[in-house]
Amino acid sequence: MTDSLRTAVRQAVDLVPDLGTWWLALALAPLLLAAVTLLAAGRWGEEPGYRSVRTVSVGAAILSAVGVAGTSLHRPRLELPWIDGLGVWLRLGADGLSIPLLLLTALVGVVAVSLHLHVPQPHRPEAPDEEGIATTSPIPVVRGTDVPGLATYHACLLLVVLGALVAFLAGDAILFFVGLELVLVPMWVLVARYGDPGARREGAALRFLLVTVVGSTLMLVGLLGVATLVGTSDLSVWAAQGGAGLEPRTQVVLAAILLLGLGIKVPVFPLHTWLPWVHSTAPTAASVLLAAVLLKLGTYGMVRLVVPVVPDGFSALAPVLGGLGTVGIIWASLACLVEEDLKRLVAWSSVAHLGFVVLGLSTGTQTGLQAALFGNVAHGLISALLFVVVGGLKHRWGDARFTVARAALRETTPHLGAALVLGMAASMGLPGLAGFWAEIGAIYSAWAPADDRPDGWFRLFAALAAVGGALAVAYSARVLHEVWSGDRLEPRVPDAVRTERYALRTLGALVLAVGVLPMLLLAVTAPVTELVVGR
Amino acid sequence: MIRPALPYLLVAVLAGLGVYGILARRHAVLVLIGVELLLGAAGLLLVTVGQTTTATDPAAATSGQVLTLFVITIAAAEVVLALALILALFRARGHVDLHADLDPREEAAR
Amino acid sequence: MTLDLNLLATLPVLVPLLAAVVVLVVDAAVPGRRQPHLWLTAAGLLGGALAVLPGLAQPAGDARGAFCLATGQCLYTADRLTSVLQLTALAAAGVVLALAWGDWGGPSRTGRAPVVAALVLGATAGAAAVPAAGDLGTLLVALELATLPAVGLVALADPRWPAERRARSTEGAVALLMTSLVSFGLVALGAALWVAATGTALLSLPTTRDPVLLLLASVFILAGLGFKLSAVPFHAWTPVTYTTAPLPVTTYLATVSKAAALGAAVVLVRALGEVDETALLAVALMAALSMTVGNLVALVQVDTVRLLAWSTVAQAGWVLLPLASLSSRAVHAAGSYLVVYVLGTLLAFAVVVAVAETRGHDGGGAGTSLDAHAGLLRRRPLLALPLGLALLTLAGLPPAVVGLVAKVVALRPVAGDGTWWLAVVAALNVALGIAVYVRWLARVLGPAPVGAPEPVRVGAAGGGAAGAPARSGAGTDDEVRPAGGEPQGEAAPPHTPARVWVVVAVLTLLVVVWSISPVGIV
Amino acid sequence: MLFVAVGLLTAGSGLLAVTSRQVLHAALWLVVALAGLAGCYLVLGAELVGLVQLLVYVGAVVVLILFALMLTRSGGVPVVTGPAQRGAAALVGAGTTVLLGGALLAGSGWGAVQVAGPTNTQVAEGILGTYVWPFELLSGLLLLALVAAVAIARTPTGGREGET
Amino acid sequence: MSVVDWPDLTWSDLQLPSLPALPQISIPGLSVPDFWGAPMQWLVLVPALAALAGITLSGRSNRLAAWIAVGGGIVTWLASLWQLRVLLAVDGHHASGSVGPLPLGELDVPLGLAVTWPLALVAATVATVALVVQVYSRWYLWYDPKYPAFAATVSVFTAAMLLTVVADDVILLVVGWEVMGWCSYLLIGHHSTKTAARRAALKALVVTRTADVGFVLGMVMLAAGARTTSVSGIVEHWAAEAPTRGLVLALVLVVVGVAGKSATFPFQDWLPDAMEGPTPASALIHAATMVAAGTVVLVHLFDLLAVTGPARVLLALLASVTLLGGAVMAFAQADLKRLLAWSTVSQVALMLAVLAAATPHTGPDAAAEHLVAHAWFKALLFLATGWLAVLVGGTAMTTVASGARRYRVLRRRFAWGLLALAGVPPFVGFFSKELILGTAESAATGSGGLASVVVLSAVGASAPLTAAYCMRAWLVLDRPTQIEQHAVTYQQEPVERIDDFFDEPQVVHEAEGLERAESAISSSARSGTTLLAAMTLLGSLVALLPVWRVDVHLNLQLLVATLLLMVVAALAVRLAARGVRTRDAAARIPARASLAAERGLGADYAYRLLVATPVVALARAVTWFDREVLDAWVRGAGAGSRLLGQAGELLTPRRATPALALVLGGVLVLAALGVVSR
Repeated sequence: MTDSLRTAVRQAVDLVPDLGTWWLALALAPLLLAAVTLLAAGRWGEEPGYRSVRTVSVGAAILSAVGVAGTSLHRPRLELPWIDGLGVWLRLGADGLSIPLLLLTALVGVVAVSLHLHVPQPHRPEAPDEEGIATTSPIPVVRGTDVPGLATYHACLLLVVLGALVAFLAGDAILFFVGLELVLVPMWVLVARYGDPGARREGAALRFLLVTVVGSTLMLVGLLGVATLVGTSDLSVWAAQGGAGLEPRTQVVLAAILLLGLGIKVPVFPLHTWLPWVHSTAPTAASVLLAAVLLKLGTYGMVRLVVPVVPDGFSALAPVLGGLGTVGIIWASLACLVEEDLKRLVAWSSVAHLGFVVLGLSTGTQTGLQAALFGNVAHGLISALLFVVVGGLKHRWGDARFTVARAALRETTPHLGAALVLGMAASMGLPGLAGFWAEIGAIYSAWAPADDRPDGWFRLFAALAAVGGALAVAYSARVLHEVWSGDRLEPRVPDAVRTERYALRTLGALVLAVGVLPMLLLAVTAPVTELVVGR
Repeated sequence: MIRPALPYLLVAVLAGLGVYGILARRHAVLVLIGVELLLGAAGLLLVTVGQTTTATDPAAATSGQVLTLFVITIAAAEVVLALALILALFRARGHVDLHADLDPREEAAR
Repeated sequence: MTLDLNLLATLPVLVPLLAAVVVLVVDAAVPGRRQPHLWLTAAGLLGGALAVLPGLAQPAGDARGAFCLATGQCLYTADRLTSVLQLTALAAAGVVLALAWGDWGGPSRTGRAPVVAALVLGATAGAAAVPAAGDLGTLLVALELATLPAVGLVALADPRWPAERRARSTEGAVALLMTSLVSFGLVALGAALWVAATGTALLSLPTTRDPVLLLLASVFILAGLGFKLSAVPFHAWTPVTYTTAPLPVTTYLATVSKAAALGAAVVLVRALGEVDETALLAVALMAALSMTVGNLVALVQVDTVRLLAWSTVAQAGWVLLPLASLSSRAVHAAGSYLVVYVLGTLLAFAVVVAVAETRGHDGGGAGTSLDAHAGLLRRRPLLALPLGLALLTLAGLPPAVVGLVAKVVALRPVAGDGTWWLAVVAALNVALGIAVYVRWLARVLGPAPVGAPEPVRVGAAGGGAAGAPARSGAGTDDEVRPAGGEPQGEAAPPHTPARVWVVVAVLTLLVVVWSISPVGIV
Repeated sequence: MLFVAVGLLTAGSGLLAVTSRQVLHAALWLVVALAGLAGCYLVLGAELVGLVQLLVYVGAVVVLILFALMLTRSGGVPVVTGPAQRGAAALVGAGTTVLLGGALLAGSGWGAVQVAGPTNTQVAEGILGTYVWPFELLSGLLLLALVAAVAIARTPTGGREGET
Repeated sequence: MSVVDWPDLTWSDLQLPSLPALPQISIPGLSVPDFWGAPMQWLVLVPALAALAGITLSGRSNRLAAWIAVGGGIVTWLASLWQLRVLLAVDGHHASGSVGPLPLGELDVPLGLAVTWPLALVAATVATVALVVQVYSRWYLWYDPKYPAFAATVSVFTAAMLLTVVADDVILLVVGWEVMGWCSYLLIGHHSTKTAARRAALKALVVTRTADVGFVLGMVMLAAGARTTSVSGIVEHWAAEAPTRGLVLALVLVVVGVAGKSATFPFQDWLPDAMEGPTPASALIHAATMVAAGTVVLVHLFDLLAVTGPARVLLALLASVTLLGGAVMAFAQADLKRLLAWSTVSQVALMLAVLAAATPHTGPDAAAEHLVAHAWFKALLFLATGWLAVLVGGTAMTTVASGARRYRVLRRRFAWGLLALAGVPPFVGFFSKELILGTAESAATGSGGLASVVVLSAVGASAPLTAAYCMRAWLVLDRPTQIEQHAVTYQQEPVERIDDFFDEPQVVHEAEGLERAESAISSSARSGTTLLAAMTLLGSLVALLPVWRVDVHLNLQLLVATLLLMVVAALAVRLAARGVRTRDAAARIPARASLAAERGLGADYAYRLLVATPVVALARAVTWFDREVLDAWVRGAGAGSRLLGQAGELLTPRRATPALALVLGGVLVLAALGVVSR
């Protein structure tokens, strides 16, 4: 049965024409063009209407997704000299490491641009009264008809997706960095201008910008160090050399700088404090993109730029990294236990999940690496799902606190409720959903790390990570207990609107599919991880 | 025959005096005097080097004295401009005190 | 004695210098005219720029020499990097001229125009001569040639200004002059020490050398250059002079002078060869201090010019950063960074000038305050977008990729060299710098300034706002609107002269094109 | 020994020039110091430089300075900075002296060498031959400095112009 | 002293002799077409797909959901039978693949499935009970708008349990294990508008998942040692060498996990609370699935457990304590459902106890057999209780008193269930318990060591206790009523079967008073319970099947002594109940003690004190630290740079000469630095 299925799939794939590098163009150009058009259109003359803005941006995102899909199928490579003085080439291409993340980015991009922009209320609701009932009256979901600056908003979303795609496609270290930086300003605008005004959005946006810039610049320093020592910034050459000819001491320094920089992006434990605030402030679509795509850039960077490039340095620092990842798991899970803001809670849980990813990475085994890459995609899907739900709830409730009395989702908004249940279940690492394989893989690989890792420590990490899993259950159950189940029917809020439903269904189906059929992803990444660890 | 150490010592002393003069004075013209001493030190050093080292290269041989001449001339040009400015300052402010506040930041920084 | 003159190579310097003389002569012949001098200046600068082109076209590693000795050493050497710096200086001077046209070409009883024109030409010639200097004498003279006229420019304030304002600009000039005098003393002493150390005034790689003296010499000279670059701790004049000088002159100081100073540093570092590492520590310290102090202080400024002044201090650190690791690549990296910096700064100043002009031309602080830029995107998108690009260029963030690439270029030698502490300091300063520029940018993107102290919501304004036509079509999220009256920017429709538009457009185009394809960097 | 005498004279008058509280005295001591410096040049065998020093400095610069002093009567403002800054200045000055002296003496030692400078003809050839390029630039510089100085002097400055 | 010279019997002597011929009956060389896969795949896939279909297709239609759920249950049930047949054909071991193998690098993850004899029977039992529960819940939740979700969850639950049963891969064990935990959360909290139900669900999830930390880690350790996740591979690897510390630790951790899921001390408290769930869910959770999963897992790993002393002792101690404590607690409950819950705690501990006691010589199958037996009678008891609860409006002892008298149709069901639970011959419980007793005794006298001795004594002691609470329940249920005559009259009349599976059942209060119990239940649900009741008797035959890998000698003295003890206990209870109005023997217990027992002896408080409060306190500390220390650095960097900026602004010389001092001082410092560092 499987053979005939495979044949059918192959034949279907063969039907897709190989457009070569045009696939890459299709993946990137629509986003850029649409973004520029939207930016320009909002500037002079009448601002374009709601319908045309959405059509343009969703269309561009879908076109780009098609391009990404084609790129993933045919894996074209583009090589053009770009900055000759630096020896930087426009090297774009997809491989096993990046394809899952590219597809994730494209999908999440479509989801993000199709979500309606909600105009935040300039005034915060008052504190709940004595009866603990929120004074927020139900807010109709704004469909963006009269939202000012909608074109700019969509342009920024598209640019964020564009930057992430460039970073994932980049075959050159500097280009990767450029992609990483490309997302910053649009994201800053998204948070600062369209964020929650009650949460000091300018401050949050600035914090995001500065902290991530520190991270990426530190990473740049490391990249330049490697580039100088290796003599090129071509990532394939880096990977092929595998640290040959680099002094172990130098490797350690380079790995430390790179990991520090990327650790801020991920974010790894003591560098994570920016994340909850930004998430609780950003508009829903930006939160979705931030969690599902931007955080992945950090872990992807670790796999791409550190593990194979400075293996000795990485292995020297791996215990520290793994330890921080583990502390992050416990830390963030504990924070989730007492967090009162739903969006912040989901953000915290991101920290915990990425802790698993980092732990898997640091073990230096192929199992760990596979688990980490899987975890990357899984967290992307799960967090996107959760942020769509939670963002939607925030719009409806007026804020995201869930400790005040709200109507039980199960009774009043079953669609959102079901999605929340699914997301929380996946978030706690329930088998059959995407989160499980990453978690169990990380724990396993930490228990049986590579030969040059200190066993004792990593086993401790494994045990702590398992405890973190239990804490995840506790906080997920807490959320469901408070939000999903209950007998309150007031204040009634509307259920998911159509776009939300589509988004939630797509993401939910993927969470389930990836959880049930993990080899869909594992098979794609396996050849690459074997190469990375194989040396 | 001469001991180069002696002019070198003088160079060091003059430079020190010039620096002191620049820093210890608030009258613009007196600061200028410090600068002149500093330049004098530079000139003396150039001349001493030019006169006590033997160089076959004519460009190198003359460089000491030629550079001194340049320095002297540039100093003259500077003094001209400086004095014009000092006069302008005096006309504008009624003093040539370099210790007066120059920075109008109070107006900018509210 | 044989000397290969080859005056053709020196045209980038000679043409502006001769133009200066011509301007003076013309003024002597036909006094009282203004426009011809400015046109002559433009012609001189253009001629100089054209004369640079052959130098640009030569292959890497080649150099055009003039006044060459029999030994093959030249007192004037222009390779590609030199030519780039010369072109930068000349072009920047051209932009400054365009910005200042109305000011300098304005009515004046004192025949200021020819003097100013001559001074600009002379200083620019000096700036063009500095990077090509082949010996200490030329270096000394060219540096002063680039500096002294600039001091004059600061002092020669617009006579239409109020007396107090002009007095202040005199003070700024005095501050600049005093610092420049002292720094000249240091450079002269350094030059003398250099001669003492190497036995020659020629800036070729010396064969015999006294390392301690050479070290002292390079530190002294670097200090002198640090003043011109406004590197910490030689930066104290910068905020004073920048804020007191006329805006175009400030622009000049921020761009052309920097090109000259970097040219000198490049010459010096090249001559130092690949040995003197302690001098490099001095450079590294200066770089690290400059960017940190500059960014930190810029962070709290409320005036755009002062902010730019301190940002210049910070950027000086970036320019010096690559020089902390001695290599040909480092020198080129510094040059590349400088070019991008000049581009960004020119664009920023152009917009600042344009905004300030619409706020009344008193040269006071009101027109250049950050508040004057609030809501610029809504009010004047055609100025706000270039300004945003300029700020992002300086900050090093996409979409101004060129700024990002410049940062990469500047960091690369240091990172490649393994000077990690410096690289990390620089990395942190990227963030600090972004904080500086984004603070400005946020104002530009943010809501327009509110006339009334108390923001009143649209609905509440009710009848009062009835007179004002609703601007909702303009596409802004006007959460708050001025309660009464129109926003300040709307009251007097801005009329920015065409030359400013041209400058802004050309510079913007340059940034955009260069961002798409950063050719020629390094 | 001749140099010791001239040098002591120069150094002493230099010291007085930077310490004298009388503005005019300071300027006059500067004259002496610069003249002493010219003497040093002569002793070192650089006659041309010595003469130029005498002419340009003593003849022109100092005269200018004196003029300026006359024109800008200090009007009660103290001419020296406070004791703290003076202390710091002394420290920096002494440091400079020590640093320079140490470095120079360490390089040269106490030994005596033959004075073997170029002849005046050679110097002249140097200026107008080898160093003709900076010389050209220098002429430009002088011209522009003068023009600027004149322009500044002519420009009506603001401030208390009317009051004084 | 031997009173009578009892014959020395082995278990195989008692087993049915003819049945081994059955394999020959089946078609030899039954080739299963590849397309159809293996039945064990269907066992997992069908209920899972049914759940998916139920969720996605049924929408708000209870009818469609019921079709899908029951249809899935039937197919699953057929698959389980098919599995039995295949197993007969292939001689006791049948393996198959699933979605694997996974390319997980160094770790070999085949994700294989395999069934062996006792577990195939367990699977069949699970499938049967699940089907009955599905059918029953269609009736029980007829008016519930959330029925589709419930039915789908039950399907998933079934799939997960069956996966645990047929898994040959520790990862799959974990998958089934945790999915069950999650489903139990959903099922227990099904009435999510009830605060108590929500709380119980939360507690069940968190407690079991906390214990799962040990389970997951133990499994990971086992897999890590063997570099494979295949159960057979793991057993092979670890059994090859003498028990190491690693193996001991791994198994101890697994035992901890099992203890959590099986509600063994100290995790016992979630199970009685879980009675807040709908009764069909309770039946499913308690009878065949979740709590029994631990037994299944340990049966999988028995070859390792049997050689690992400390893990066995731990398991024996925990199970023995729970076995006795659960029985005592069951006796003291004032609610029939809670009584059954505590009895489950006790009975599951019994299964675990025998696993702890068993040696490689005796084999583990006594536990599996008791699992099967327990599934039959416990499901029966729960479903009957649910039925009764619908009729009388509650499950409190006072409410259900005389229930079996009033509703005669329930009488036989309760009676058989309780008899089986007490272990009275010839009900299924008797055989399984005797097998357990025999196993424990064989092990204790053999090479079983401390664990076996402990277990043997606990099992022996538990028999009268079980008998006691069964007797108590029966006495209450069977209390004569004043209107007994009416009930009898109605029973005589032909009962009108008005309902059908897909017709709306009669409104319950119509049945009330009329006491036409049959009319209150759908005929399908009713026949489900009938089936279960039959199985409590016929299940004995299953126990006698020769497929069980047990090699024990039956000590008839012990057997008779146990039976005697049970009789004595029952009589004592009867005696104690005399004179109590409700005929409730527990009324003799001091009020405070019974109240404490109802509250689980303060386990809740202990959990809160020992776990929840410290963790929450830690969490608050963490957030405080995060906000005030970690984030303070970032905030401080922002504020600090502004402050430094202000300072820099202030320190910047505003006068010319100090500025020059800065210049010259800077030079001096730089130069001196250079010279000194040279």
